Amino acid sequence: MSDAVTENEYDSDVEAAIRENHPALITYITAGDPSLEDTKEYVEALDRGGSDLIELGLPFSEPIAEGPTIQAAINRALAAGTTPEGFFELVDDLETEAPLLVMTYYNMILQYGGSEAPRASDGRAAKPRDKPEVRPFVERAAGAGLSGIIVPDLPAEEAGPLRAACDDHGLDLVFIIAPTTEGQRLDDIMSQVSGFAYVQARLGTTGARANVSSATHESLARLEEYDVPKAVGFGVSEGDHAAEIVEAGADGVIVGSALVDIIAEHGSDTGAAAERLEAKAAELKRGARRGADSLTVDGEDAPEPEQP
Amino acid sequence: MSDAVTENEYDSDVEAAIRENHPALITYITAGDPSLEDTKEYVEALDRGGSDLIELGLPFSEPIAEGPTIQAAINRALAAGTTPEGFFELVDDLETEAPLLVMTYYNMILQYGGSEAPRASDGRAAKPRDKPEVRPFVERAAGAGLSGIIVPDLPAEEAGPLRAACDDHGLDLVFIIAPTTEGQRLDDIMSQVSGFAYVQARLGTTGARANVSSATHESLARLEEYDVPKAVGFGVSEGDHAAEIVEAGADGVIVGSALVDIIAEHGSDTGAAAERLEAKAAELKRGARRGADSLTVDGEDAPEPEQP
Amino acid sequence: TFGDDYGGQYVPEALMPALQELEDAYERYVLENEDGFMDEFHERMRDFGGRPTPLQRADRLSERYDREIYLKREDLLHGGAHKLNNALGQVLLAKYMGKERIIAETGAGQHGTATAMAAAHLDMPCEIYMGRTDINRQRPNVYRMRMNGAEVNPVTAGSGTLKEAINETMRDWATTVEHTHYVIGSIVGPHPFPKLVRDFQSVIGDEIREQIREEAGRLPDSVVACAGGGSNTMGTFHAFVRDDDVDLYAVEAGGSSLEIDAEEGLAPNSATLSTGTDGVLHGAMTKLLQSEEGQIVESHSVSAGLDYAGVGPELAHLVETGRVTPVNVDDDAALNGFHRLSNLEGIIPALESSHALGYLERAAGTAADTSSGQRPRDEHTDELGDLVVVNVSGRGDKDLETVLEETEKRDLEAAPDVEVFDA
Amino acid sequence: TFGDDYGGQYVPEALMPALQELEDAYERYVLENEDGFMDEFHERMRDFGGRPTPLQRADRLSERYDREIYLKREDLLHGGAHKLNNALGQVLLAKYMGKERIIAETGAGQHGTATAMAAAHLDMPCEIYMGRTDINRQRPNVYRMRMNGAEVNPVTAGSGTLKEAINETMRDWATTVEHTHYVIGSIVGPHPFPKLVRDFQSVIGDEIREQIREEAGRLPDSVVACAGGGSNTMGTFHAFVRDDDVDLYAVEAGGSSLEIDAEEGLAPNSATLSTGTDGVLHGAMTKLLQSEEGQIVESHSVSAGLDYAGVGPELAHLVETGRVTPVNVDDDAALNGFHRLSNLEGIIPALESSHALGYLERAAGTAADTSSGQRPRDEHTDELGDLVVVNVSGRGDKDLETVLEETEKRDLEAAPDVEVFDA
Repeated sequence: MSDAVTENEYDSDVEAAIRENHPALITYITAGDPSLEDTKEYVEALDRGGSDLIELGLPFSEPIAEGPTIQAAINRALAAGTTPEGFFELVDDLETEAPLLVMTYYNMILQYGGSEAPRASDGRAAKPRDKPEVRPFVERAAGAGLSGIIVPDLPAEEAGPLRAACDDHGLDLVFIIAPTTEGQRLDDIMSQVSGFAYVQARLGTTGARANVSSATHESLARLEEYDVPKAVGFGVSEGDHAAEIVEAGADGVIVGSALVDIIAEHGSDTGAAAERLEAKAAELKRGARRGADSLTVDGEDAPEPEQP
Repeated sequence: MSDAVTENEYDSDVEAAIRENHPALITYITAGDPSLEDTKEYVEALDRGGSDLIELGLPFSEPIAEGPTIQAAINRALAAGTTPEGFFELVDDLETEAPLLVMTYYNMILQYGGSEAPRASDGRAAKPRDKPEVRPFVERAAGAGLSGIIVPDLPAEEAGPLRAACDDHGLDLVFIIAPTTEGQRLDDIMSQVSGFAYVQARLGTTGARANVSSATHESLARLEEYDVPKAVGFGVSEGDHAAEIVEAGADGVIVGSALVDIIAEHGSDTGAAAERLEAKAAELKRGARRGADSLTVDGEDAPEPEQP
Repeated sequence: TFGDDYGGQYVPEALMPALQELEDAYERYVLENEDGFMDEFHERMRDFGGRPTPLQRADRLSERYDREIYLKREDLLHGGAHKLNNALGQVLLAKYMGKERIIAETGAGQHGTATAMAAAHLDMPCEIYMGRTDINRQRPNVYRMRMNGAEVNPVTAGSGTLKEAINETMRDWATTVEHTHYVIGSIVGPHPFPKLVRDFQSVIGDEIREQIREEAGRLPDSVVACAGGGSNTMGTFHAFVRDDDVDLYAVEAGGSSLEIDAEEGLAPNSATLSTGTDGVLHGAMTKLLQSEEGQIVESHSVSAGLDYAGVGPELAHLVETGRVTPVNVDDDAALNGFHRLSNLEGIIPALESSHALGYLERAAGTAADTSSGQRPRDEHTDELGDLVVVNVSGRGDKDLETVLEETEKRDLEAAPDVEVFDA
Repeated sequence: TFGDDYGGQYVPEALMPALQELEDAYERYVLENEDGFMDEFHERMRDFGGRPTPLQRADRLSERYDREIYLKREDLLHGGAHKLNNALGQVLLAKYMGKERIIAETGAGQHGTATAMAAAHLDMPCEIYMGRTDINRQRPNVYRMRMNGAEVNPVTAGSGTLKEAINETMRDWATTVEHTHYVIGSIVGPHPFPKLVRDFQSVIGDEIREQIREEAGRLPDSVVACAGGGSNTMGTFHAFVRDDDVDLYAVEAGGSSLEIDAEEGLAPNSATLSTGTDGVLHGAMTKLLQSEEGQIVESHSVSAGLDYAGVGPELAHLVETGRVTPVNVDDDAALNGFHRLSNLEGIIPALESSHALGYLERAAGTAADTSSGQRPRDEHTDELGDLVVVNVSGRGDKDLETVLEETEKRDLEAAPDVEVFDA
């Protein structure tokens, strides 16, 4: 796992990874697609390619926030028998430059360890039927060396228990900022940012798109005043997107579906897939840097965003 | 046509045919089954076989009082293009010992001649749309030499207009007495009997049966007091039936479906069918006579009916 | 009888005593409410049948036709059509009369299913005669009858449709008349059936009268109902017959053409009131589709429930006296009516009822809307008036397959794209 | 949330503002009747929907079970099931909120058709997501939606059934949330949906309360309703939750077995309340059919409408607190319930509702009647009491083919001879 990250001035490994490698590249793939062994090679390839943070998806059967690409990857991973324990064993085994985060749905967190004896550690009376709770998952995640958790179906309002457990174990709980997140809710969420703010580029689900939406520019403008790292995801697939997003003020870009596409295309040819993943990561990282350079050249005067 | 019937002491040719030939055989076939030419030969065969009255069915598309046998005969006749005019031309052409009756449904009577100019002979104001009425049919029937009319869907209550027209033209209008006809209605109908009382042997529709119903005996007993000719139909198919019915007090038997069956069996072999029709009529007539003879032997003391 | 001519009892002698018995029961139980018969009828129609059915203002049709259009929602009655009013009434009457068995004919199956459910509800053995062709076309209705415990007797004679089923039921009745009641499905047949059925069905118009007064404060200018045999028609009209200011439109099935092919014995329509001639069928003098010689012809309509060569004698009489205006719309207009109500109001009407809606479009629609139709704007256009009630006699779930098939053959202005049905 | 645990808003951040907007609208329009919203809702449910539906005494069931059995006749509601209460309520609410488009998921098609007809009635564009497998199984419902003007979007993911359709509808909503309202079909999903849907459906229990008091002069001893997602269940129960003397039975689909095959991810039942464990699905913490690791399993029931791996969080809460008793009957008992009501009462119930009737037989039937069943007489036998209300949530016309197929495979005591269906 990512023991390579040095002690630093930031609150967490995750924030450090973004700040210190600015503009940061955050990559996502689904663990177990097409197998956990392959995932290990792909994570290492992404790490080599210049990823500054890597999100690993723990598959859940009802991925309501995902588009068709990642949904299909999750189905492949489930069909291959991917379990939470297998996932954690993979993470135990990984040694990457980039810190690792787990991205999964809330029910997976709730059920982890649920078959063990009833726990009453949170002070509730132990009921005849075991009530699901989040600590076993967080403990195991921390133990495996994960640096943070992203839960697409857990808005800030419901995040109390998981946030507390993450705090106790030194993990970041990354919140998503949607184009619809505004006003008081935006303030509240931004004040709780842990690691970085995951800026959702557009309404809808995950999935590679041909261009950068105007919503991205609007969101980044809206977030300008908040002094937290911002990474933009949902629809980023090319170096030029990365450049544009960074140019528009992001501290990092998040790429998932474009990488999952590569994995899907190559089927069982793990070596070729790994090679292309590494190259794609490098392209995206270069793109992000290009965006940052252009900012430096233009000084404070950011260029007009290209409207899609 | 039947110009052979001599002047007599009775009200009508029909009554005379029954009284003078007691016990009488009344036979039925459907005109036009399978063609009007064939019908001519069959009627002549029935006449030769000893029929004392012959009912000729003028086919109607909705024969609600008929069972499957006669219904099928009617369908064959209609399919062969049998029309009222064709029917009357056949009758014009027939010369039989036995008087002829037409058996048809009321709508056929109403519509006859309907395409001619509006008539206002009954005193009604001529309406824009022609109202159907019964006189053209009765006139034509009388002209063709028919002796009577039987209308299975015309109860006494609705028979006024047709009865009046028949009276004017010297035709009998034969009423049916059902097993359910009792009390005042029975009195009313019996007081109007014209030709003979058509005693329905059982509830239901026409059709050959394997035995004589107990309803026949009950009906005849109920009718004993009325001094009118009684002929029993519905289900009579064999000489023994005829014998039993006459023994039970009937003045005649009516046979239809058993004859129609013979016609259906022989298809286009008209000669063979005619032969068998003649033989069947002879068998039935012999049966009827047997019944009459047994009455003579037993005197007034009628035998117990066989319960079916 | 109705007027001088229509109605009567043209049946085999064997049935006459049963008709007299029924007439007696009709007078005592229905007209005089003996033993609280009508109270029980109304109570069961409320609790079992779901009466009263709503009288609903059709917002979008009102807008389209620039007048107030109200729909009487008989489609919401138990079983999906107005048929239960009559079936339950008659089965209950049979019970009061001490009958032990129920028989009925059915064409498309609506009357058969209504009778079967009424018989189950009232615990009476029940047999339904249905032509084999209809059985094959309307299997779901056969299943429903069977599930309600009724026997279904296939009739193989002739074309195996309604006409033959009626003939066959009459034959059964002629045999079993002493303990069996024949539940006739419309305002047809020998007296007292036309009045009996009308009286059970007239709950429709009685409710409309009360409801429209409450909603609009007055009686409607016109009332529109489809007419096959005519039971929903007379059920709707009866309460208004004496209101001379209320125009009554009976909408028949114009089918594909109003011409009769006498040679083939076929009428490609069932517009009996509009084009029929007087005669006797199934026990009554009425208007019929028949050849000049008096043979009944095969009627046809895209709507199986309107597909009958006769019509109730009372309707024939009211048409003859001018009180009811007979109109008709063809299959295309009915299909458009079906799609229009489905799409605009969220109510999928029976194809029968769709004829009434098709007429509404023709009589009340704008010239632009009907420009594509073959028929001229109807002469009664201005007579529909400002306040119109249309009876939606039944729901169209039963007609989905037919509508799909028939829609695919045509270019209908109101139909959704048929292709998408293959989604 | 309901109690400490159940309910909540476990949805993507993008949807949170819409849920807050909906919560605000729920409070103003539904709870406070702002702008007369609830008045309009009730008026439209009366005129368009056919409310109130009857509460009918079931004469023959009462005799069979030797107690008073009343049936709430939601099968008579427009569309054929209770679904319209919710669909019309939500589409009307969307209109009040200024939304321009309606989306909904559907499994068997009942919620989709109800939403499509409500949307047509209220003139709102409407798209329905439906799994491709379900589309092929439920074509008539697809046609009905199309005829009501709704688009039907096939969902090809996974097994192509309800779960995937919900996921897909959520995805659409995550994209279009600003001008689109998602009409969730049951008392599931994130807050405020479970309360919103319950409040629209609670018209069922409100009517029962009034009707049974009028009929029987008191509240029932027990109320029985089937439970899938739970909208007819809570709609029926809500009015009685505070009446401790009224026992509430939620009858789930026991399917073919109560065991889960975690290996295959299959539950041959959808007895979520009886056998499920707590977890989060489709936006709410509730009881679920899931593997130990948290993957949702495929549920199964002969009744497509009960076939869901989750259940309304409020029902989960009421079961947890002991207020509602969860019971279940297997496919066979439900099929027998279907045939029994059809045959004895002339009402063909939905297979969903047939579960409630199957439970009635088990709990109230005589020992002799149930001797052939595999299950022991239920422990709650004596608790049904003397006065029982069963909710007939929908009609079974939609289920005829399924019932025929499934009946043919079995030897069911209450089924008519299957052979005769081939008449």
